[in-house]
Amino acid sequence: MKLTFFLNGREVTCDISPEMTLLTVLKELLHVNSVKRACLQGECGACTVIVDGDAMNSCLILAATVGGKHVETLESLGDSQHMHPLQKAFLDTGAFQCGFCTPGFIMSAKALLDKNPHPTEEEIRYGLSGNLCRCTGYVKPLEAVKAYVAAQSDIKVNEDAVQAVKAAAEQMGGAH
Amino acid sequence: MIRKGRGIAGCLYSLTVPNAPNPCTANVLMREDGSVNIQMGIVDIGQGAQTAMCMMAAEFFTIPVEKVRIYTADTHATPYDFGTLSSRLTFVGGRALLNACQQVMDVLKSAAAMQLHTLPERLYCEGGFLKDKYDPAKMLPIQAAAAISQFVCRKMPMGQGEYYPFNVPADENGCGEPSVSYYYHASVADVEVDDETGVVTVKEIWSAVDCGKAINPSAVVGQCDGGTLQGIGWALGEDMYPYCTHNDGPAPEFDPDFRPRNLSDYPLPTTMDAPEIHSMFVESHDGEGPYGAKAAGEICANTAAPAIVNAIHDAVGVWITELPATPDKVLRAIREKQEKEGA
Amino acid sequence: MYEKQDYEVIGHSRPRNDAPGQVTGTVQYVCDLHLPGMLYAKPVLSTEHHARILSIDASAALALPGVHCVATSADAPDYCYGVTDHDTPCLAVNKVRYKGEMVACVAAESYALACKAASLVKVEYERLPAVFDPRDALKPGAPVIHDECQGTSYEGNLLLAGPGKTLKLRVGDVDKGFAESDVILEREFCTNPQKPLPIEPFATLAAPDDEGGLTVWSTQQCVFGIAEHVASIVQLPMSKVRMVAPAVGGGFGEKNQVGTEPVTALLAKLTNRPVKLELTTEESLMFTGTKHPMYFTYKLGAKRDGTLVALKWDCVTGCGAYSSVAKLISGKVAFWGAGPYLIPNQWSDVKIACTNKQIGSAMRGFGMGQPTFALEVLMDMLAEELGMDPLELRKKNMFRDGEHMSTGQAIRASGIGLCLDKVAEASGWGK
Amino acid sequence: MLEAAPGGKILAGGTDILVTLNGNAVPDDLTLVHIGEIAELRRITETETALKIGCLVTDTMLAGSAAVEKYAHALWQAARESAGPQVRNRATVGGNIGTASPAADVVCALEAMDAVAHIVGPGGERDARLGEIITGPKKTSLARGEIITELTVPKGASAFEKIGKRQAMTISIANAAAWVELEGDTIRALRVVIGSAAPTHVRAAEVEAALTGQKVSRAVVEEKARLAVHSISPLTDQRATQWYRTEVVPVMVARAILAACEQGGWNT
Repeated sequence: MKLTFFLNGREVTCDISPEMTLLTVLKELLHVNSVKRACLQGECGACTVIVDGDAMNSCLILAATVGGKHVETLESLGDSQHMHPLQKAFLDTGAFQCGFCTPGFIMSAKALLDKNPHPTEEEIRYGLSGNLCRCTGYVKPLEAVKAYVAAQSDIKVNEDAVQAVKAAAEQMGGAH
Repeated sequence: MIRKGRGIAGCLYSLTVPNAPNPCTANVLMREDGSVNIQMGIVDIGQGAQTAMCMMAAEFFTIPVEKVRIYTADTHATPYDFGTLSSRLTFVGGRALLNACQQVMDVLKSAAAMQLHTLPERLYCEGGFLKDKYDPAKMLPIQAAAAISQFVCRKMPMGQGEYYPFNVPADENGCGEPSVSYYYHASVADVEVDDETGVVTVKEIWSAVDCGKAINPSAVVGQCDGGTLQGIGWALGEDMYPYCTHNDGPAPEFDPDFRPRNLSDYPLPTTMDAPEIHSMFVESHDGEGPYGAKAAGEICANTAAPAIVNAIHDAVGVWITELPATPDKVLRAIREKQEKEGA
Repeated sequence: MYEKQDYEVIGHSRPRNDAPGQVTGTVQYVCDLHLPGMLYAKPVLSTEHHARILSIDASAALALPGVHCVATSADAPDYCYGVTDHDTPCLAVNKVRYKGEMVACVAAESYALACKAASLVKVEYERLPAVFDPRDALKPGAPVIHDECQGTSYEGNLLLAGPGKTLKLRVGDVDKGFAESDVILEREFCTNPQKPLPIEPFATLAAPDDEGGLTVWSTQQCVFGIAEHVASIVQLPMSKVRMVAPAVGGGFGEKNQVGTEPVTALLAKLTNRPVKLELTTEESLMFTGTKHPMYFTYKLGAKRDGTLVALKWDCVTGCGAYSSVAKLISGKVAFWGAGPYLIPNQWSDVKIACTNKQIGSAMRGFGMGQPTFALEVLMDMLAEELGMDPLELRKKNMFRDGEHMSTGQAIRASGIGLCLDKVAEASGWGK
Repeated sequence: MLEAAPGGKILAGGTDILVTLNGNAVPDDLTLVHIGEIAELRRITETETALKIGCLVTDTMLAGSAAVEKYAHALWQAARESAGPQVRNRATVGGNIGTASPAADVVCALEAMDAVAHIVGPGGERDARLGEIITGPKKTSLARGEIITELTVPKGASAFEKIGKRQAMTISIANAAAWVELEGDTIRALRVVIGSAAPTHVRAAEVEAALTGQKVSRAVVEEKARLAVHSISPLTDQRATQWYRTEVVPVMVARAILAACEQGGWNT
C-alpha cells in the first residue's frame, strides 16, 4: 500500500502495510529521530506530532489516514545553529533533564501557541496536560513557555521576566 | 466544603552504598590547545552528572566549560563505575575526577616550572594561567604548559583517578561507618481537602535540599522539583496493587488482577495536578565532598508524602497511616470521625 | 579537604551539555537506534500469578515466515542472577512467580509480526496457590514460592538477611527508655508499591560484532554491573561484551537492576542478527520492579518537654517474587529508621518476605522514603499529643554538628536545621 | 450513504480501536472503513431549538464552539475534561458512542441532554436515543453496517461533574450530568444521568421525580440527591471501591443539578 504525505514541508512517499500506525512509519521506515516511542496507548505524549495544525499522538493515527496531510515534527522548528525562539526558551531555562519527553512537549507547546499566542498559566497547563514528564515536575517547562510568551508579547520585552527565570536558579536558596 | 491544611516533614539520607565497595574511576587527558577529554563509566540518566563533571574539571583547570568534553557509559572505552544509584555520582565521581585532574596538573606544573625557571610547588592555577606565587611576572597559559609538556618534556598530560568511598558495614549495635556523608531535606505542604468527596489537592509545596555545595544550581532545583512531584504522586494515588496497603491484613477489596495496565489507571501526575513547587537548596559545605558538594537527587522524593499526610490532618483532623491517601481512605476517615463526634 | 569559597564555574547555572540536542530532537535514545538487518523482539509475559510451566509450544509461532527464533529458559539453562541472592532466572524456569514475568521472547522481521507470533506461543500452566500480602507469606502454611533455594536464601517465604535471619538494630535499651518516657505512641503504618516509571520504557538493542562478541545498547543505570550478567548468559568473557548506555530517558532506580538486557543478548546470539527489544509502557508496568511495600509498627517514647527517649520499629518488607535489592533496602530501613533525630534508645527488627507480586526494585529514595513517612507522621502525632509546634519538636531533637548520632557516627555538616528553617521561612510557617 | 462492510469496523478518530491494536496481534479478518474524510459529518449547525452535531465532530471542536458552551454546557464541560489535548483533537462523538464505555464523559452529557442520534444503514434510516443504542459495556444495538451520522441536541441549561484519579487524562470514577428546565425558581423538568456506576449510563429517576416542581435550594437538592443511590449498581474496580462510588455519586448529582440551575439563570 503506497502512502504520500508532507513531512516537515517535504513530500514523502513510502510503501506501508495497512495496519501500520503513523508512529511506526515515522520510526521504522523514515527513521525520524525526534518522535519517541513509549506507551503506544496515547497517554504519554512522547510521540506528539502536529497534523494540519493540531497536536496528535502519532501512535493512535493509522498511517493510511494521513494521506496528503501536513505532518510536522520537532525537526521542522530548527536545528542547533538557528533555533526557534521556543526551543531557545526551553534551552535557557534548563527546562529538561532526561529529555525523552522534550520533543513531544515542545510540539504540544507550539500547537498551543499557534492557536493562542498569549495563554494564561491555566491555559498553558491545560494545553500541555497531554504530555507526561517524570523528571522536571513541570516547573521549568511551564516557566519556559511563560518566558517565551513574555518574550513574544507585543508589550516591550520584559527583560527582567526572562532574567528572573535565570536569577531564580542561581540565587542561593533558588526560591522562586 | 474545602478545608485547608499545612504540614511539615524532614529527612536524612546516607550517601553511597552502605555495605559494598562502590568505587568510581576517571581518565583525563589535556590536549595541546588546553581542551580536556574526560572518560568516565558513569551514566547520566537526566540528573546532569555529565554537566557537573565538566564544570568541576573546568573549575579545577580554570578553563571555560566549553573546552571540556566527557564521554561516558561504554565498558570498552570508559573506566569502571559502580552505577548511578544511592546519590553517589556527584560525590564519588567528583572525587575520582579531581584525583585524575590533580595528576594532570602535576605534569603541567612540572613543564611550566621548567619553562618559567621556578619550582612546581610555587605555581598555582588562576584565570587559565599557571602563576608563580612569589613572582607575579612569571605566568604561563595552561595550553602552553600542555604543549610544552607533550612536545618538549615528552610527558603526556593525562591522569587516572579513582575514589573508594570509605564504608564499614555497620553491625547490630550500630558500630561501623555505613556512609561517607549524609544529606538532608525538608518540605512544607499546603493542601486543600474536599470533605464531601475526600479529594486531596496539593496547592503549594516548599522543599529545600541540603546539597553541600550546588555545582549546577538549576540542576539541583530541577532535581528537587521532579522529586517533589514524584513524592506527591506516591502520596496521593500511585499504586501498582490498589487496596494492598491495609494495616490489619489484606483489604477485602484487594484483587491482584486490579493492577493498572495503562497510564490512565496509574495516575502519574500531569501538568494539571502539579502544584506550585518552590524548590530551594541550602549549602552546608561538606569538606569531604568535591568542592564541598554532597548530593541532591534521591532525597527530594521522601518528604512530600509525610508533609501531605500531616497537612491532611491539619485540614480535616484525620490521620491517614496507609499510603496512598486516596479519596476513598480520606472520606472513610472523615465519616468515622463524624460518627465518633456525632455519637 | 575543600574549604568554603566562591568559585568561577561552580555555583553558576548552566544548561545541560546535551541540551541543544534535546530541544532540537537530535539526541539518540535506544528507541532511535536502527541497524541493518535488525530483528524486533516481543516478550511473552506470564498470565498466571503463581504456576508451574507444563509446556511451552512455539511451533505455531515459528511456522510464521519471518519469525527467526523463540527463546525460552531452555536456551540458557544454568543462567541465574541476583544482586545479593542468585535466585532470579532471565526467563521463567519451570515455574512463574508473578503475573508479568517473562516466559519466552520472540524475534521476527517486524514488530507487528513479532506481536502476532507472540500471541501464537502456547504456554500451559498448572495454577498454584498464590500469596500477595507479605504478612500472610510469613504465616505457616503459606504457599512456598522459592522451593529450590530453601535453607540457603529462603526459609519458607522469609528471605534470610543478616546473621539472625532478620535485620536488627540494638542501640541502648528501649524498654528502659519507654519506662522513663512520659508519653508513648504506638501506631501502624504501611506504604504502597509505587512504580519508578520513567517515561522511556526499557529498551535494548543487542548486535553481534565480527569478533564473535556482542555490543549491547540499553537503557540502564550501571553499564558495568549489567555487563557481567549479559556475559554470563551468552557464555562469553566480559572482554567480548561491550555495554553502552546512549542517552537514557530517566531511570529513578528501575533501570539499575537487570531488565531486558540478557534476553536480548541471548536472542542476538541465537539468531546472529541485531535484535531490538522495546517494552511498551504496559509491559514495563507488568514486568519491571516497583518500590518495596512496607508494613511498619512504630513505637515512640518521649518526655513531656518533647525530648525523644526511645524508638522501636518493626517492619515487614514485601520483596515481591525475587530478592533483587531487598536486603540492601531493608538494611537502610533497619539502620536509619530514626531519621535525622537524636534518640538514645533505638531497636528495630526488619523481616523480608517474598510474595507473588512484582519484584521490588530500587527506587528514588532507596529504602529511606518508607521509614521517613512513618516517622515524620508519628512526630506530628507526638507534637499534637504534647501540644507542641511540629517544627519546634523537630528542631529540639535534630542532629547538631560536632555531636554523635545515636548509632555512633560523627555528625559533620548537618543541614537538617538549615533545611527546616529555609522551608519554614519561605512558607511563612506559624503565621 | 455507506455500503455495509462485512466483518468490518468503522474507523473515525481511532483513539479507542488503535489502543487495542498497538502492541497486540492484529486479527486477520479485520477491515477498517475510514470515514474520517467526510466533511459534511464534521460540522456543528445551530437551529432554533437544538444543535445538530455531526458524528465526526471532535472533542476539541465541541470545547471550542461558543454555541455548545451556551446551549449545551454539560456537553462542553464533558468534552473539555475528557482525556488529553492530543486525544481530544482526534476523538469523535460518533466513535465515543460506538465504543459504549460505561464511564464515557461525552455520552453521559449527551444522554442528559436527551440527544437523538440519526442512524443510517443498509436497512434504511432511523432515529434513536442513546439509551436505546448503548445496551451494555462495549455493546451497542447497532446492526452490522449501521452508522450514526448526526446528533440532535436540544438546547437547555445543563452541567456536568466528573471525578477521576487525577485532574487530566483520567477515566471517570464517577460522573454525573444534569439538564434542567426552570420557571423562575422552581424546577419544571429535570433529567439526571450518572456514569461509571452501572453497566451503562443510568437515569436517576427517583431524584428527578423528587425535585420536579420543587423550589431550588441547596439544602433541598442535596437532601433529595441522596435518592440517586437507589438507581446505581456500582462495582469495585481498580479505580474505586463500591463504597466510595455509593458515597460520592449523590454529591456529584447535587453539584451537577445546582450548577445546571445556575447555568439556567437561578442565582444562589
